[in-house]
Amino acid sequence: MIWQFDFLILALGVICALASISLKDLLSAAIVFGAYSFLMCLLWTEMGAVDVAFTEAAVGAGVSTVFFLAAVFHTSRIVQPRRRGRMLHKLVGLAAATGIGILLISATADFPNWANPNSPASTHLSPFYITETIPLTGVPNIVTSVLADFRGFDTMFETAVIFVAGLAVVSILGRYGRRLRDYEPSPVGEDVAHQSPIIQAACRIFVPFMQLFALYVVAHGHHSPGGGFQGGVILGASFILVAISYDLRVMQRRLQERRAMLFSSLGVLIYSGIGALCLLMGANFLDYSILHTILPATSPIMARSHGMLGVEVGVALTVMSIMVIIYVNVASYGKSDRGL
Amino acid sequence: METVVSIKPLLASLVSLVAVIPIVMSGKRPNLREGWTFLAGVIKFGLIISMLPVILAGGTIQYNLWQVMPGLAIAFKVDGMGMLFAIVASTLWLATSAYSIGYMRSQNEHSQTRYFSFFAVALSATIGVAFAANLFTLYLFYEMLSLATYPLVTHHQDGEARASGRKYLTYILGTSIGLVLPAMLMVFHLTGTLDFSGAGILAGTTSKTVIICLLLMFVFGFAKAGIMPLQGWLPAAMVAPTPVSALLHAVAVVKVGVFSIFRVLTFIFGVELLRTLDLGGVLCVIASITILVASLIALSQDGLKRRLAFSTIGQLSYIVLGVALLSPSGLTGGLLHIAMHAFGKITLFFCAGAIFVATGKKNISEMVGIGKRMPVTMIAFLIGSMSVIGIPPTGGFISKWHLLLGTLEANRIPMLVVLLSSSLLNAAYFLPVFYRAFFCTDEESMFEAKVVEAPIWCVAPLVMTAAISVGLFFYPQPFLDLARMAVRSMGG
Amino acid sequence: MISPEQYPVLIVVIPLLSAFLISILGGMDKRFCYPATLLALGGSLAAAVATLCLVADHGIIHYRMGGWAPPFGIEYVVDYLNALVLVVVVFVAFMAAIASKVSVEEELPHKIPQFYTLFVLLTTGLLGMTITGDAFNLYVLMEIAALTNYALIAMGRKRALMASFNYVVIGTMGACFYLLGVGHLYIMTGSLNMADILNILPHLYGTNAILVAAILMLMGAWIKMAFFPMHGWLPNAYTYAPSATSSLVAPLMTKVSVYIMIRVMFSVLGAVYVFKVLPVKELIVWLATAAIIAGSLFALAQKDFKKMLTYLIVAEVGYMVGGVWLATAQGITGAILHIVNDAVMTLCLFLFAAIVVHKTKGHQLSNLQGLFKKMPITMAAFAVGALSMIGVPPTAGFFSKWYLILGGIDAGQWQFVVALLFSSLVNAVLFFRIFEIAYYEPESAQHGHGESVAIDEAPLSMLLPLVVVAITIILLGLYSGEIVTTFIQHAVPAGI
Amino acid sequence: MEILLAKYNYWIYVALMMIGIYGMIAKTNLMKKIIGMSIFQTAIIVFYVSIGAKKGATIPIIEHGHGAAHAAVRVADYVNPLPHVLMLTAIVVGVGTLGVALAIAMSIYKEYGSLEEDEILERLE
Repeated sequence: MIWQFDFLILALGVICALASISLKDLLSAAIVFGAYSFLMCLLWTEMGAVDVAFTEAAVGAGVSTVFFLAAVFHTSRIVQPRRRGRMLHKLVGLAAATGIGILLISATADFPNWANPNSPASTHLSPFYITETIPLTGVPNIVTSVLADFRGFDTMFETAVIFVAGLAVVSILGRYGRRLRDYEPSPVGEDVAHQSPIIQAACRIFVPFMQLFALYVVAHGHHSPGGGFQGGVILGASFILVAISYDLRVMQRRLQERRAMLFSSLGVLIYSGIGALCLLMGANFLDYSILHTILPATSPIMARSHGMLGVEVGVALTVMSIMVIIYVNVASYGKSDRGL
Repeated sequence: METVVSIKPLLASLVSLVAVIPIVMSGKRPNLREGWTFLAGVIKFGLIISMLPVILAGGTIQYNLWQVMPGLAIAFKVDGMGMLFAIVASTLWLATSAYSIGYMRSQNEHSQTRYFSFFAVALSATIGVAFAANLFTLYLFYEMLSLATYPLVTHHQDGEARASGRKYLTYILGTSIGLVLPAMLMVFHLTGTLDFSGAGILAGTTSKTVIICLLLMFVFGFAKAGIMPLQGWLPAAMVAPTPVSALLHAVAVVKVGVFSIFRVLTFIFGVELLRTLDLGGVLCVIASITILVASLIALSQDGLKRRLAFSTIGQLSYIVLGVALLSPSGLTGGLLHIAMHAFGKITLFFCAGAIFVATGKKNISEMVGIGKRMPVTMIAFLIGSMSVIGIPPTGGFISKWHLLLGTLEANRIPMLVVLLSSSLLNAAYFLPVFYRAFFCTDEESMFEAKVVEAPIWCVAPLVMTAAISVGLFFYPQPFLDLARMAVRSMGG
Repeated sequence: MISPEQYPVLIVVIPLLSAFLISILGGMDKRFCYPATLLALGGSLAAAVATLCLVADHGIIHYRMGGWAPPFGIEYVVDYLNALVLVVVVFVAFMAAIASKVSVEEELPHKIPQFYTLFVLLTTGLLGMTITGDAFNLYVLMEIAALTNYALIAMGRKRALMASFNYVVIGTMGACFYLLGVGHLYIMTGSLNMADILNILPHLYGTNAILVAAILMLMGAWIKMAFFPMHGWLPNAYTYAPSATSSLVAPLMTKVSVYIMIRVMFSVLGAVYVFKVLPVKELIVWLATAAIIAGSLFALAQKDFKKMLTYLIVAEVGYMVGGVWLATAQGITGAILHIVNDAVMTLCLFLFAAIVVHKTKGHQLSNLQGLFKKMPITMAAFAVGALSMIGVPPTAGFFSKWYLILGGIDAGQWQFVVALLFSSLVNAVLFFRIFEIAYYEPESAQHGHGESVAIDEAPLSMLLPLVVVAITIILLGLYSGEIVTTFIQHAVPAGI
Repeated sequence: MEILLAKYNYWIYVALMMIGIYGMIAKTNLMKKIIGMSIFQTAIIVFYVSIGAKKGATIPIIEHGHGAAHAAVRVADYVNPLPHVLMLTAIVVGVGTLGVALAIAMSIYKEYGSLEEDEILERLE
């Protein structure tokens, strides 16, 4: 940890944040915001939070920016100046920000020094996770074991949050009452041709590798940074890439929105279903160790590891489909026909 | 003093509430519907009378329906005071039911089913107040009565009814929520209980200032008693059909108001406490102002029902004055006046309604010579007026006599003067009505000299109540006994 | 097969699993949605009632998620307070779900599967918030409830969209404040488990960081519950939401947030800290007083029936917050009792509003004309709810107000007592104005003047829950002593 | 300098948070509000991740997980993983909120043809 480096990133981050708030052009603001996310992700890697950084890179700097761009594309790009009550509005905002700022700063005096190994946060709960992850769950990536097992219940709802977000976007933006046949993408026509062939070719090469990598991230999350969320976002991003470089319809031939909705429900269902299975078998909810009785040739500890893999797959499925769903709806204004 | 546990007080209150169901069910068949009303009335009366021997023997009847929370129960207790009020109310319900049938049918009123239903609910609430064993139960039924009477007051559903209904609720609910409720909570806070006790429960719990505040909150909070300046709703509520005015605004609602004040002053504060803190004077002043001012206003009213309404306001304060005197005779007189005034005043209202039914006249100035057209009604009117004024041989004399004795016992000569001058004013606003009805030349008379009375359903009840008014002069015993028993239980 | 120890988790898991099944099945045939929703919430209700009985018999229940011991794993704690709130939440959701059938088909014909999935997930979120013993888990569930809520409100289209957007911004701010507060507690104590934090905290009471944590968490809860003056988002959001949404959200969101505030105060920060160390007791009671008075006055100014109800919610929030911060046993009892009562009362009023919208296609006060004659049963049930809001015995509203006022007297906070009485009076004015409007015929029909108006009751699926709720209001009132002695008195922290 | 080094992370998160709050309250453009909201959320993530940092420690993945002797795992070697887990959730919640907010903003644009709060409010009248 090099504080100069740290400081530089933070300073740049503040500048980017300020810029994205004050730029009049929303497109630029969105892109600067993407840069801001990327800086944050650097910062977190630098602090050792690789999983967070990975997720932020995929979610914050990646798909979020795409969502922003798609939304700006469909609405207005230039921020209109406010007509009246401008100063007052600014003053209120400034006052609130300053008030909360002072409040928060006043609390920092009591905080233990940054990165102090003897701070309560580093001595109270975390030693247990660090020392016990291997003996209790057999998973070396502590973030994964905490995420999917020790605090697996949180993560289940986190997946549910994603599911809700997708469903919400569909129900707010979606054109309603479509049946399956309405989704049938029309054959790829000449409207696809106007896209650059270079981009299309590049995409054609990229996408398989992306998806393979995504599967690796999901499967190898026990041993390296990554897991269901990151893998799911990358999978989703591969579809979004197809949609951007070709056309929404081309993408929908691979993954229909309706089927994506089904997958997303299925994903969370896998997660909570595994939990419920443990319940039915007589253990507590999400207590995977009981699963060793039905999984072939495993001990309770390995059953935990496998259980985690199961839920990660569920997470990945949901996250992937929801990313696609949100993109499809935002990019096509809910019509899921043409896209950007 | 023996205490009997019996479900009878609950049944007595509930019977008319239960009767609402068959009344609504048989809404399409008026005769059956009114049959239910009568049946309920008779059962109620029977239940109440069946409890009388126990009470007269000096016992009480108790029934705890439901303990809502510690110290807060829905409970019934029948004692002399409640019994007295319940007998009056249930007797008059029978009379009024009969009268209602005549009045409502002859006027061809709409929504009669609704009318009879809420009438029954109102009666349940009245009996509930009479038999309440604690302030909470009393408050519950008091509010129930406020709500049940709203559709009755606004029965006509026109603009005038709307305005009056609004005024009615503003006064009644405003005071009960704004004054009685906090006062009740304060009492609970100070004593931890709301049970009525003959000796009062507030003694020795708080300072005199707080007691005075509570006293004023209760006295003005029970705005149904029409103590000035909170009397405004009463004349306004006269837009209701006459039977409603008769039962509710001469008997049930207003009497529930004074009954509640009476109950709270004697069973929450306690006569002894009021005496030691010397609060009788305050009450006397409040009561006598209302008595005199209301009588004076009544003089200037031309509408018969409005004149009766102001008369009622004045008479109600007699009862409050009875408590204020804090002497045994005064208390007895106050309680007796609940009964005596009820019979007298309801007769007067019935007469006003009968006149309206028979001739369509509402104003006194239009009633010159009406005695020749409706002699029975007007004779009854005379008897009613005499009772209200307090002239023998009517029941009103008995109660006024005790009140006058009470002023002497309490050595409050100004109050004696107030009572006597009020009686004169009463005479001044009632007797001319009678006088003009009979004693006029044929030219002055506004009616043909042919006897045309109102329908029999209207006339019979008013004859009955007038007869009872006279009867009570000669045989006031049951009421007198009950009142004396109640006063004894207050340690007066 | 499933032992009683598992009941607490079933309350949450049944609706959670069902939500996804509803989404899948609803995608095939939308007729599945309604019965599946009822089944899910019915199951959850059964589990909640069973849990309530367990708590009443055996005391507090702890449940370890994934078998991990707290504070390392996430723990469910069902104590006397949230056992009660859980039942109320599921009950309200169940009733709202039954009543939703007609209005959903009418107002959201093309979004039925989405609606019911979100509906059940929102209930799950609220239940999860209520039952959890982990400060961070609470945040996640808060977000579930919030996101579903935004979507359900935005389904109302038109004005609901802007209201929903404001709600997104403000609601996110509230949730983030809460999260920041948890962060402050975490950095100081190193723990996320509520009971653990409560244990560690006393020796940190003097620090600024804990103070800030308390402020942030309370602010978060207040924003979520629309505590005056942070109430700006609520009225429009609830008014323009679809009927079926508002009858779920309006009774529950604010009440669960009040519960969260109580949770944070007593189970995380500790009663000693919030009442003895923080010097803000009086200030907050004053704010609550202002909330009650402002909410009542705003309600008086409304011509829109639903909007009027929403301002009443703002006032009611003042009741509960004020009651808790009176810091007397009576006041806290009253506040908790009022959570229960107010949820049911508000449900009654909003179910009625849904019926009005269904029958008259609007929710202005003028839409209510002549309803007494047209829908006597509906109006009778509404009257019970209204009387409860006013606080007429023996309805539930009277008894919670009773405790609140006694608490105010105990604490000597007379301004709060006066505000409660004032609000009762205003409620009386408001609801009697409605009774008056509904009692008189519309101008045009006035000449008819007979029993000619045909009875035109609401459909059974809307009427039945309304009547059940009205009966519940009276039962709650009659049993309030029972509720207080069995549950609430154990939930009041000792020694205040 | 000492204090600066010890606490600067926390100060900067406060700065980011202030920018976010300012954007949410003072900006009238809906997209800007959304950006403000996202900045606000990332500021919290910075705060949490800073809590988890530990001097001289590495990323929270046990080296040679399988086969290595358990006693060899030293707590001081690995940063605190708990805040990371929490923040994964927060990021996901953030993107969820973002999606919903964008969807609502787009619907508003469709309905009122503007993203400016004051114009929309005018059109609502």
